Amino acid sequence: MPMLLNGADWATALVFVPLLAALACFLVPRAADWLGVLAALLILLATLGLVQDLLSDGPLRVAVGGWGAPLGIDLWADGLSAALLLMTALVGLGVSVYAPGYFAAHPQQQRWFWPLWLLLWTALNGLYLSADLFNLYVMLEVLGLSAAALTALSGSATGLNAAMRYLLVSLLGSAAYLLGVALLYHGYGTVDIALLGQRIEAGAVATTALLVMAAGLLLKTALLPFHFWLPPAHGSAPAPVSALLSALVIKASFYLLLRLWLDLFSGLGGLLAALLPELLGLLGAAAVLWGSVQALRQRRLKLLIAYSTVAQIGYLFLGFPLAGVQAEEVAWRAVLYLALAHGLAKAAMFLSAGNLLQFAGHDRIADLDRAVQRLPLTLTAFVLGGISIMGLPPSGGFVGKWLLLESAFTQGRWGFAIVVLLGGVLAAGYVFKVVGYAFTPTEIAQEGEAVPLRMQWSALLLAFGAILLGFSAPWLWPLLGVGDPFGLPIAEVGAAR
Amino acid sequence: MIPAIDAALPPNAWLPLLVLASSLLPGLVIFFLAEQRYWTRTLLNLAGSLVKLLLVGAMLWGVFHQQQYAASLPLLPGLDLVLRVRPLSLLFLSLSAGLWLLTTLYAIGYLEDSPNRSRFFGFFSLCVTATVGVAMAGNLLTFLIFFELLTLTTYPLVVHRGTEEARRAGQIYLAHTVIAGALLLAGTVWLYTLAGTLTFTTQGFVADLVERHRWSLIAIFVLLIIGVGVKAALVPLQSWLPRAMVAPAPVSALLHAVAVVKAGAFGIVLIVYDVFGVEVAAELGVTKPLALVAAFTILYGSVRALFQDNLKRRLAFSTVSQVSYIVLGVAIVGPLATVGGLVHLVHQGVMKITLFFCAGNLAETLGIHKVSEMNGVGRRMPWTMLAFSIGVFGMIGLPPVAGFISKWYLGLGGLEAGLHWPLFVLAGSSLLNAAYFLPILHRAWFCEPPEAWPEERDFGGNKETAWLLLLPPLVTAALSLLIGLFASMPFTPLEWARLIAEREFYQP
Amino acid sequence: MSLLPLAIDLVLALTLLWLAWRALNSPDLFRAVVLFIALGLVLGLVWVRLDAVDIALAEIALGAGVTGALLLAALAKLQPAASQTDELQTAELQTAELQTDQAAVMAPIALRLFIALLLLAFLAGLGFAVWQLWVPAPGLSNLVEARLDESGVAYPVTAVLLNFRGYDTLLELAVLLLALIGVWSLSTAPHLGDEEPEPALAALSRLLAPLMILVAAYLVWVGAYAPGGAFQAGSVLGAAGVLLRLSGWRLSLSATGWPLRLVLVLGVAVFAFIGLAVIGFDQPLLGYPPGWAKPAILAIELAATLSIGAILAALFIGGRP
Amino acid sequence: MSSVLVFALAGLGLIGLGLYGLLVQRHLLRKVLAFNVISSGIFLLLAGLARRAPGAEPDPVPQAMVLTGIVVAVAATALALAMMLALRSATGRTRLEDHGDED
Repeated sequence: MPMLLNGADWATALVFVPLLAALACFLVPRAADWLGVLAALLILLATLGLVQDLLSDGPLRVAVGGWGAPLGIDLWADGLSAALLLMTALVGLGVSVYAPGYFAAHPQQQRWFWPLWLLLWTALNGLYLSADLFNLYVMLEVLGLSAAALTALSGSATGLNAAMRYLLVSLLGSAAYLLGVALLYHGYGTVDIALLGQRIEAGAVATTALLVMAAGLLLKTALLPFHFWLPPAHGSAPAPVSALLSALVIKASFYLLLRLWLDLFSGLGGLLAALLPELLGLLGAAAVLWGSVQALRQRRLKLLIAYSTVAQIGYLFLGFPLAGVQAEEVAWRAVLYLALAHGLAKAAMFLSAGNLLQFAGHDRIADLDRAVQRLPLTLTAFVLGGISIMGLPPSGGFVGKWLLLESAFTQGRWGFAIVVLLGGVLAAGYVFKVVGYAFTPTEIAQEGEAVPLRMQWSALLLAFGAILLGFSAPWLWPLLGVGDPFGLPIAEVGAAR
Repeated sequence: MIPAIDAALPPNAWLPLLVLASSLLPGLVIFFLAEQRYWTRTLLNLAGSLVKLLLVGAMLWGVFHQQQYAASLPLLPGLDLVLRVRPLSLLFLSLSAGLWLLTTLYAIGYLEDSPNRSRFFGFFSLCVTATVGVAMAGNLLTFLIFFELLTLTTYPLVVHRGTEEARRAGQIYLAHTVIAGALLLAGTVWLYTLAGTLTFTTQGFVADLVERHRWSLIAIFVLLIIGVGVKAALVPLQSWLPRAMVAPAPVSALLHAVAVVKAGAFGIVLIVYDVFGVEVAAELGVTKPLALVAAFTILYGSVRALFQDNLKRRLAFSTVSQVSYIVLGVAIVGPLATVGGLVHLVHQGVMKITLFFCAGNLAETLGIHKVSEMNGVGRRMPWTMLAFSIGVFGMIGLPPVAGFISKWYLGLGGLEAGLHWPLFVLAGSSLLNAAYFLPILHRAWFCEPPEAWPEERDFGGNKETAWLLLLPPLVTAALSLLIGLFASMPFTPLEWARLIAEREFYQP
Repeated sequence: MSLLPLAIDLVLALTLLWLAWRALNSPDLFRAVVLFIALGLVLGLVWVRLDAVDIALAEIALGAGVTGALLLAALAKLQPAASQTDELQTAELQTAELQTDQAAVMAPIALRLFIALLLLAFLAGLGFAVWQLWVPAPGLSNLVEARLDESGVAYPVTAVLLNFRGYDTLLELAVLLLALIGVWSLSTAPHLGDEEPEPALAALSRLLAPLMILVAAYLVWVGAYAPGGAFQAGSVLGAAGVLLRLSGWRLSLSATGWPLRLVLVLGVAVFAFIGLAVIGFDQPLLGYPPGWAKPAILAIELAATLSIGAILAALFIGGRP
Repeated sequence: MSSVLVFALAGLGLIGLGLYGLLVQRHLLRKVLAFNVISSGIFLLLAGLARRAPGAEPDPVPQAMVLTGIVVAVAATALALAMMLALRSATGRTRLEDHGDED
């Protein structure tokens, strides 16, 4: 296969397989379950193909339609995109295997879940592969609309309320982003990231563009204090949707912010370029602490996991001050590890919560009623995911925190180091709060509904993924370096191929 | 006497990995066994522990003859997960492997017919896996990883009973160990950013940093010691230990004698000798405060034990006290004290597990949980109480039981280092030990038994209790006698501790 | 530079702002929507003044027309009198809501002031940035001009939409479809208009619908040379569908299943199919082989027009069949 | 050129008014209107500024972008309105509930 297909083909497949599968699922709902899983497998295959290609041939630039930037739209794949694509493929496959089990009880939801989720996947893959600011805007909109529609799928009052709020937030975020695109286009005559990276200069235009785009993307990423929409949305959506939202959707807007920062704005210098990372770091630190404390206070499992996401988002932003304008690579790699680990682990945790919900008919933490022996696989998945979230070894979360701490200690940023450690301790608090109650019986023993094995195993395998990520350095480390995403701007490396 | 190292031979990677696998794999399989598959589970348990014991034995022989055992797995660029078997590792390894076998036997008898045995034995095996991982850690990162795994795998054992009390105890246990883990992590990363390596080295790897980073090193030392000190139950970090007594008896035995507290004490040994190097640590001025903390802990634990009526709690406070003997030996700079501390790692394990086995037997057979219920129990359960008595004599430090050897070396070590106060601490502690243990023996052997025991179980015939419950304490009691009597034979803990001190810590 | 055009522009701009303000603050929702539609129409004029006839067409057809129709339809469903399915409880809740105290409608005054101040500061900053843009950067006009011949169409905007940046347009079609899937996931179509339509309306639609289909076809065809194209054409087609529906025309039950869905996905499917098929001819993704650009684009536009029309009409009806 | 300036300022004005409406108004229909006003303002900037270079044809690229943007806005509006109606029929409300956290 690698002989027949090149990197460009794999990249094409990553966008078009989910797109066409979405159409097919919409057309033939009866076949959606297996079409969806088939598409997920194909996407994973394409991702592996792309990763293989990147590792052997370096970063990839594809001119769609053959025009090339600035006239046409270019695709771009480097280590940063590949890592996120891979995480998306794994989580996507896990959720796709899980979903038929979950939605068996809700055929009406199942029917819309598939096309919406596959369109969401199209947007995620498209976003990670795009090198064009306006194309990224369109991807953001596909992402936002499909995510909001998925959130509303449960049809409950809380779900609809949360989805409506999410939709408005998402639209506002994309609008702000588009405003920044407008400014940049008129300032520098292109929307290609690499070309912009060469042309952009410090000044009011760049500053304003940075501010509005960052604001829009922060809103979508739910960094404190923009997190208000997240817990209700992630807490009330159907479990597989919560998993997608928490694991994947917020990563996409974070990725875009990171990409813009690395390739366009971090090199601009000036007061803003110095202050913004510090501000983001402070907000991130506040998010870690606030989100964790809120998670500890929750009585409902899904809300607890949702607040944990608020906290985990905070970690991602600690990379900005720690990397600084000198692009301290270790900090960015730490952030990437944390993002990947969070994706896998959080998906596992939400899917586990879905199992517990299906089993008991509720998700009150204090009434988990011996879930440990009644749903051992699910609880194992929850705990293994939790281990990575806490940053305990061996796990992807541990590697991420280790690198983040390393960066903080090297630079003497004690405050951030303390936040990282404290966040881990608080995370252990809320994860084991759940686990503790899973050992105790309730006064009146409850009968549970059966939970299909595919739901239990998909959660468990995702959690294993989060753990195994801790051992992935031998191949993930070189992959992250492909195209030097954390160093030079795209264009200078891109010229090589 | 000792053959030279054959540098041409690559280190053997299989044995360390097999040692891990011999408990990991059975553990994982056991999780999936149905509750009623008693014989399959037992077979797996016993096969695993026997194989582990054999492997450890083979490595003991090999290391004595200067064989190298090491395996590694890259985790991060420049940082590997390293297993390396050295004489020091073997001290802890053989203790774990030996006592695991006995505790498994005991647990099989103890948990007969109780629910969730597959889960119990699964975590039990994982816990041992983590312990041997700690023992074989070749660098601080590996140590940290297995140390945290130990926290995770012991938690389900602590809350095993699923009562509200057990859940609370579990939360407290976690609160202590997780915070400690965070500090350990902080210290480790910080050290790594300064030193650029974490590989355990004879006489430490920080000597070059002392001049430039004196205060950082002191801070790191404090972080690391607190990080492992919680598990070693150093005062004031000890409060989780007595509460964790809600766990089933085999767990208490394991927590107190082998896995958790010993991992903590072992960690202190590693930090002082292989991270800092005892001379560097002394030069930094951190060993003296550590010795004082240890001394205080010794006395504090003993005093608290005096006032406990609950037998297991009394034993728990006794553990708090006894583990710090090890720390004291480590913190007094000098070969003899080191030998005393190291040898106590093993001695205390063997003796304390005897006591816990016996306490479990009393609870399981007669429903006795309190000291005040033990009147005349020696007549009803003579063999159990015989074993208990030997353990007690060892704890007090009466010759020829093993405890005497430890105290002898610790005292001598203190004198060798020109210190007199350790002697007083040891003497005071022995008096206190006698004060809280001898009344128990008096009650058991010389008081009249009550008309009925709190909750007596019949094991058929005239048996005092199930043989699976009786055998392990008898074996460990015999062991504590033997390793005391024949302390200077080769391959005894004492001789091995001397070998470690000679080969690793005090090279000319 | 004469003053008259400038005066006209000023008046247009002020009208825009005034309409926006009124649309957002009018106490009556119906008036708000009507004012919003008016805003769309004035915007259309503004686009004409800016020589952007395509956008003007799209703004009037989509921004004012379709959006306005959607808003009015939603408003109709919100009105308590019109809603037949609503249960008593919700009706009560509504009346409670209609007795609006100020706080229920808007944020408290202090907060509003704060927001207003913040926004002014933001606008000042944004204005400054726009001012800095005054020196024109080289846009892409020349590049588009230079390669227009290769694109298969003679009109630059269409060339950009369907060739140079065709990837965007493909996804844009997907967005429309996505919105429809989302709408369908939320509710079933209401049984509105089961009563007899007004005879005048029915007669008018019979007359207008074929005409509109013709207009749509013309718009697609003309897009290759002049303002027009699939989206404008699609909205005209959609309007025809709406009109037919209002006049009582229904899809037969057998057609609301997969045949309807097939029409809905046709635009994306054909676009994606052609975009991928060219790879087999050694072309890059979405790169039409030389000489084939024109027919390819025409095929895509026809399929897209059909789908857009169907999707817009379905969005207007709201809810799955 | 100055008419471009006028419309650019009008675009800014629309953005500001729309943002104000989005943040201040509670009725969801008004929020949807406000979102559309914001979008219009941004489109005015995006395509309007393309006209600031004197003479010749306007730059077709931003025009195409605005066309795309308008379609996306229509799609978003349709979804938002449908969601609003669904919320109404589930809760009887046309506003967002602030304390959606519990239950």
